[in-house]
Amino acid sequence: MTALKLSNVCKSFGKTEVLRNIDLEVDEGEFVVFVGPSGCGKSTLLRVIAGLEDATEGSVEIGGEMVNQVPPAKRGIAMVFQSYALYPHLTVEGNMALGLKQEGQPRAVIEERVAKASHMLSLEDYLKRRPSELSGGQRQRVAIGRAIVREPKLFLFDEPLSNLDAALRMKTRIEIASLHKALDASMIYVTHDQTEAMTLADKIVVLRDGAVEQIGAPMELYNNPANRFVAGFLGAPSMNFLPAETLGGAAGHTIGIRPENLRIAEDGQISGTVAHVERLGGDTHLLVRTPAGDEVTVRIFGQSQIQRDAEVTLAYDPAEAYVFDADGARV
Amino acid sequence: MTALKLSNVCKSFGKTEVLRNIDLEVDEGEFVVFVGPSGCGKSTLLRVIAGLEDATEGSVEIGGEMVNQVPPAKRGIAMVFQSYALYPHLTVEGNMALGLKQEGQPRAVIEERVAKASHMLSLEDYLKRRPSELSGGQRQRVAIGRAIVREPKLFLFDEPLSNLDAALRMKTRIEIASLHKALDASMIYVTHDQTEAMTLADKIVVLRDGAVEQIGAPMELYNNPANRFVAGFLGAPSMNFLPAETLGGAAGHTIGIRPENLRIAEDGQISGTVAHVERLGGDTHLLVRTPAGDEVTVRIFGQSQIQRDAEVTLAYDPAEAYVFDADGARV
Amino acid sequence: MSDRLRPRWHILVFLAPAVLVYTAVMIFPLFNTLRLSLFTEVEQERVFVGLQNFRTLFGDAIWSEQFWNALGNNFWFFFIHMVVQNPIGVILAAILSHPRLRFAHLYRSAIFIPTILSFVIVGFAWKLILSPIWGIAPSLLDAVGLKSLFAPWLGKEEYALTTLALISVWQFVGIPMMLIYAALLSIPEEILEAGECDGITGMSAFWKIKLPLILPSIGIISILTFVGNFNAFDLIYAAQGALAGPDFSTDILGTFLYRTFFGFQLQLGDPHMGSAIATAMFVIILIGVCIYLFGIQTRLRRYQF
Amino acid sequence: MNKARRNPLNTAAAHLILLTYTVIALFPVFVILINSFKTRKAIFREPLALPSAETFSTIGYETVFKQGDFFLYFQNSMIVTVCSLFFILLFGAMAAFALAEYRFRGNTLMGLYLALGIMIPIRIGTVAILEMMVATGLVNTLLALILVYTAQGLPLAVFILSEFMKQVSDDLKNAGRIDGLSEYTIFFRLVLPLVRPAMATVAVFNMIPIWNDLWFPLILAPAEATKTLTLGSQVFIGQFVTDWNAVLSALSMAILPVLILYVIFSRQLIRGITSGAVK
Amino acid sequence: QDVTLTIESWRNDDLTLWQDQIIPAFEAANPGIKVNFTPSAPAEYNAVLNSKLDAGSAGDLITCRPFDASLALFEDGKLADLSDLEAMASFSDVAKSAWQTDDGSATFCVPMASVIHGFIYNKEAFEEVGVEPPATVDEFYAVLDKLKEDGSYIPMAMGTNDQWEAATMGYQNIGPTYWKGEEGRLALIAGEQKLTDEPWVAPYREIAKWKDYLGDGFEAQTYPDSQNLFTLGRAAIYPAGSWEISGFNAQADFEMGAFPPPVVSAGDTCYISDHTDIAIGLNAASPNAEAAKTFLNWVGSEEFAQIYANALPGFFSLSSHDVAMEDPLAQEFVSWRGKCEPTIRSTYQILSRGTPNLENETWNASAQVIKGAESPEDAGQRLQDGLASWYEPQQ
Ligand SMILES: Nc1ncnc2c1ncn2[C@@H]1O[C@H](COP(=O)(O)OP(=O)(O)OP(=O)(O)O)[C@@H](O)[C@H]1O
Ligand SMILES: Nc1ncnc2c1ncn2[C@@H]1O[C@H](COP(=O)(O)OP(=O)(O)OP(=O)(O)O)[C@@H](O)[C@H]1O
Ligand SMILES: [Mg+2]
Ligand SMILES: [Mg+2]
Repeated sequence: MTALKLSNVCKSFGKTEVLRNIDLEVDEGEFVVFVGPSGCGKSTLLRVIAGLEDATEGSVEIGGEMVNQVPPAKRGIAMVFQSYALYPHLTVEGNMALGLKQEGQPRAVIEERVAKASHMLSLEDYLKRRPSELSGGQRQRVAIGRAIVREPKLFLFDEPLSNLDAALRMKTRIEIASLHKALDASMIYVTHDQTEAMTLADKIVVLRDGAVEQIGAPMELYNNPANRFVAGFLGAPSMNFLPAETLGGAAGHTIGIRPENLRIAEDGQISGTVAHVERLGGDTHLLVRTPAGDEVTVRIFGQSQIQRDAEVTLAYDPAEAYVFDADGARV
Repeated sequence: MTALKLSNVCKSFGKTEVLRNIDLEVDEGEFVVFVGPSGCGKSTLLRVIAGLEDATEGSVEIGGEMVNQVPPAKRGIAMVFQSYALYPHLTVEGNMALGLKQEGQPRAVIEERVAKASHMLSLEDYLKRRPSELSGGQRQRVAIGRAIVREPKLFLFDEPLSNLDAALRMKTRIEIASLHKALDASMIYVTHDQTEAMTLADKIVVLRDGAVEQIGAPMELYNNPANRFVAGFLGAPSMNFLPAETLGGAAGHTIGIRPENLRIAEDGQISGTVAHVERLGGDTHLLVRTPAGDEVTVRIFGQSQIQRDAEVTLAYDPAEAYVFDADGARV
Repeated sequence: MSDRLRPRWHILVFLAPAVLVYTAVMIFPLFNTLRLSLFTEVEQERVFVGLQNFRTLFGDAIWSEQFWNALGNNFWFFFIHMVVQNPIGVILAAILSHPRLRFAHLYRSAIFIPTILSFVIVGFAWKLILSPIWGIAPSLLDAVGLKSLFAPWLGKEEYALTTLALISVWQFVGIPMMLIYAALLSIPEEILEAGECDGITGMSAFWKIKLPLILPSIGIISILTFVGNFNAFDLIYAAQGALAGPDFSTDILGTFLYRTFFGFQLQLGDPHMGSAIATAMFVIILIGVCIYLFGIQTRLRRYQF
Repeated sequence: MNKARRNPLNTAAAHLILLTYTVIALFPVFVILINSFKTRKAIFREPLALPSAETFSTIGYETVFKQGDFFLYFQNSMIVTVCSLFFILLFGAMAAFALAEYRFRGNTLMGLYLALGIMIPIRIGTVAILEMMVATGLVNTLLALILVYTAQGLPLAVFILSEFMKQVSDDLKNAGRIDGLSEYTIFFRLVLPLVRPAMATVAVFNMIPIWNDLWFPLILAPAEATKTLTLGSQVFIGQFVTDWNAVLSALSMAILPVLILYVIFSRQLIRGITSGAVK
Repeated sequence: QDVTLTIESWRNDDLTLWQDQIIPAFEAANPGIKVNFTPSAPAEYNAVLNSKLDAGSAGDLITCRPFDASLALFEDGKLADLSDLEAMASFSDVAKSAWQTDDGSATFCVPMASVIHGFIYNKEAFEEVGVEPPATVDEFYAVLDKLKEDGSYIPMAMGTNDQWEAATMGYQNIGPTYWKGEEGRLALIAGEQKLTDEPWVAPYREIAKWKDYLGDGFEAQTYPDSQNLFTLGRAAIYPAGSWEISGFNAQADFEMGAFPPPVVSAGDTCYISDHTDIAIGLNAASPNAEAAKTFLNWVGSEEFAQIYANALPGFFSLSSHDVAMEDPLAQEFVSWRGKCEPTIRSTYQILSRGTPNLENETWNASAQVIKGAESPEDAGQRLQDGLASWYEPQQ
């Protein structure tokens, strides 16, 4: 069954068009990740789904029922706000428990769920604090906790892990994934983190300027981007785009090669000078400048000893390269 | 010359000790990154440096001058707040220009700098909007813009890029790096993003529970972590820790192996079952469960075809492994 | 913000204009007057008598009876305001502050209009309406079949004070309403939205989210009501005259003070006894304000948005 | 706007409550207004009836305009009210900011000191005030009234504004400090705009007693040139006979300007000025 | 150079009279002196005046309330001694008594007018119901009964809401008949009679009976209500002061008559309250004392008396000039001076100097007695106790 169905959803703030004709179906139990550049309308879309904003046009269905007129409280959702929106007068515990109390859950259930969530989010030590006494990451975790204790059928997460450190982020990500499994709830998740998007999603929705660019399973999008935008947006560092001519392709076309698909090799198709080396520890990124002036990023596994200003030749497997036409569409 | 010197800085909120005996020197023009788990005191430390909180103990020197008694406005710093703290009643432009106006800069200079910053942050289209009409990422960029237009000698950035998408984040990161070079200013930067930390920092400060764990250049910390905490904190996915005994080491010790240093090989030291596969596109992470019940993460470059439940043997180069004693100290 | 030891001239600059004007034009004259409570006039000479005036006020049956009567009435007056005016004000503000309510500003202005009327008009209008002679209230009650409930309220000792208090409530409801309204406006929309997603809407949103956040403002209106009521004077004076009839049943400290201080009809003003009453009132109000400032305000949590 | 969040039942209930109260609030005002257009007899014969052809009369208004220069009175009232409000808001907000923002020794005591003024009716200080005004030659000037009203309005302004200023996010002010703003700029450019609803509230609270005050105009500035509107209307309240037509007309007219001021100020009651400030 | 004199007054009512008649007449006769009449609302007058006098910003000429209020001002040096003013010659000692020191040695205000109490009635109503103005108390009640029986008029328009109506139009109106005018009043001051004595309690007993003849809800009826009830023709009798005449003339469209307070039995001497009410004095601090005296002298002139009494029928001149009045109702009132003994209100001289204030107490007691909330005897006792608490001759 469809947990959520958006048909032709549009939203404008005055003259600013923020969402354009969004169509989307989310199956029950599905985990959908929204990605897209900053300001493309992800949060707005979540707010429309939650019922906090009216769609200017189009319909929103939750659980098969048209909910355009249904208030947020009755939509059976929980949401993590990008700006947290914690209740400033309540402690961490109170923030998490308020929704449950409102539902009239028995105390034991409330306590148990709050305890579980705060354990999961490593918030046990802070239960009695108020939001103003918490660090940024702790606040964010409270916001997550407040949403998950409610165990609704549809979760809306707006960049819930952006202020957490890597370890905690991984831990929480895994917790969310298992929660997803345990509750069999549908989740809609906005993130800028590639790892989160790739690992959590059943389906990724790529948005751009308020419109859907492509929808698909993570690896499908990664390997079969519909257009240059999607190709460039997924993957970090992002795909290199070179004029096809320089590599013997058609004029006007662009060839896209992912940084990890470039190797330093004697007989490479591309040659250039190393303009910059970024050593990340586990990876090394080289920025290679071709004589034509293009810049190409190369990702090398592990710690490369290569130095700046070295002359290199780069090879790639044409099978792993993508070709886009002048409009950016995949050829 | 030292741009900033912290000596024995301590800070408590009531009974909660948040910073403990922090000593730190930042040279002029240096780029220092603070990393540490959520709630470890990074923001508080920045606020102490900025003069927004008084250190309970210890002294803060900026440019060789003791500033404990100097108000923030006179410290010659600019700061990006983790919570943005935008002026809600001013437009984007007004937010950026206010500090400059206060300095009495001529209009032309103000306009030029605001234009430059908003171009750099892709905010040109939003100059006339107020914060409430911006997306989360846009607000964050305004906060950055407000800090950089002022071009002070010392910048404090508190997770400035956390809400930006990967492409924008990279772009902005590079802009910040070049700003750093152009202004020859010192920068202190808090981040949870490994890439940012590794690429931007001249020096990384690892904090934990309000105390400094280790200070050093990025690759130095990556390759020579002083203790298990630092080793585990840097690198994503983080280092695997296995009881040394299982690998033939001393009892009580732990062996740390980075996920990228593990290879699937016939004659590996570790064997186990693939419990989970995470496909990120450019990398593949395997979670391998050993018979002893330990979990080991393996990072494989590119897209591996290995499936869940496969039996694998993992090899590593003991030279790339780290040994820690029972207290977590490096042996 | 942190305590810093260096001189902070700006604090002085911020405080100076207010403190100067206020001290010169308000505090100085007031205390100059209160000082009179320690004096009395004998043969056109001002003589220092220490606490004699207070002894008269509290010890002399005629004075003390009036004083306690006025004080008691004042508490009742205050009580009515607290239980009627402030809850109504808060309810109206809560309804009005609903972000999507249409015509809200029209309602708001309409409800505020009584507050901007002068006492002369208020006194006149209500006396006219409640008058047993001209018949607005009786005929209105008649229209709903409750004619028997009518009584000449302003003229009956048992009802007069309550009636006046209710008129005063009618007039001043705009004040708590506006203050609470302003406080409600400053609650960030997102917090309420988060509440809505949590299923907290309507009444529970009010009780569980808004009310705790506007508690300091409720504190303020309570103390303002207290201070305002214990200083009240005009309405009663306009409606019942300085003798606060019937039989002093509507006499409150303000009218008692006015009558004594400025005199009334053949009664000559007695600034000395008047000041003694004013001092007593001042002390009562000061105690109330101190209880609020030190006992309640410091305990109220404030939240920053 | 947002349909999903509008509950028709609640909305109807809200309108019902508000309408009911509006009727209660406006009924007496309505009575006054209709009666100001009736002959004296009609006022008392049938106070509730609308003015009809035979009872309609503008005699009250005519009397008012005949007696004294009402436009001058109006102008005086306006000058006094607006100037006093300006100083109350400016000085009051400054002091409130000092009390709300800085911790210094004697902060609470200063707060209490500034509140003393609301605890004693300022009228009893009349003689001293009048003596002072006589000494400074300010009697029969509008400045005298402005000074008194400013002093009189300050305690309330400080009391209310400091409470609201405590709600302004510290981070915001700190961002200003880091931006190099002086404390004055922080006050004027950041804090003041953010407490606009409170400023409007204080303005309205103070405006009413100032506008309606009879006492100080009577004592400090009773001269024809400085008469205020309320004082001017008082002419019609006699010892034995009150010209209710004229009183009702004068006071009905006096409502209008305050109502306009109210509407102007209440436009500052804006929602969400602080939204988008902090995360 | 022109001198401008400012007059402080509580008589808002007279503003147009002063502006249109009195001042032009004076200015025409005295070029170089300008006069400015600046009344304030009556309720605030005393307080405002005192404040201004204390601070030195009061006008040159001060309208004087009778007795203690003005006496206090004089004793404080606020009012100038006018004993030597030429105009004083035009006033009898009785007229001046309200503005003299207790020993009569100094006079400080020039008397302007007095007011007389009595009852005004609606002639048409009386004809309709078929009653005549009563002369005795019994007749008075007979008339009231008749009116009540008839039912088309409220027999008597009076309310207790404002209290002073009950005292002034009730107690002080009929009282002199019982305490025999000046005789009783002076005896009370001398301490020879007590408020518990029959002459002082009897009037209470009478007004207690009035309750039955007042309109519904008289407890909340205000003074303007009473005026309107009467002038709108809804009430037949109005216990009045002569000051009502001009207002009633303007407002009532029926013919009115007046009768003095009824006597107990036919042939008894009748007593009326002919109360010295208003005078004008000189601010001792006035810089224009000479011009002001010129004005005060003019106030004592026949011209002034003529203008004032005719413009304000019901305010009767206190000067010894023979003033012809045109208003029939006013003539009726003033004609009682010829057949009845005049006195002034009992509480005004000396007796309201202390606390509790006898006048205020009388207001309260009268209202309470009419409402039936206090018995006449209790009221008398209470007033007596109050008076005795500070007034030595009564202790
Ligand atoms: N006002 C306060 N009262 C008590 N404890 C506080 C207060 N403010 C912060 N803390 C605590 O101090 C610790 C450090 O906070 P800080 O904001 O510096 O963390 P951080 O390192 O910036 O974390 P994050 O990465 O989550 O932003 C946290 O554990 C927090 O709970
Ligand atoms: N009230 C508003 N008025 C006008 N424009 C608005 C308003 N709110 C948001 N916008 C604009 O709508 C667009 C979409 O905003 P939204 O918050 O949905 O972006 P987002 O995808 O969540 O971005 P981010 O990743 O930065 O959070 C932005 O360009 C923003 O500027
Ligand atoms: Mg967003
Ligand atoms: Mg932080």
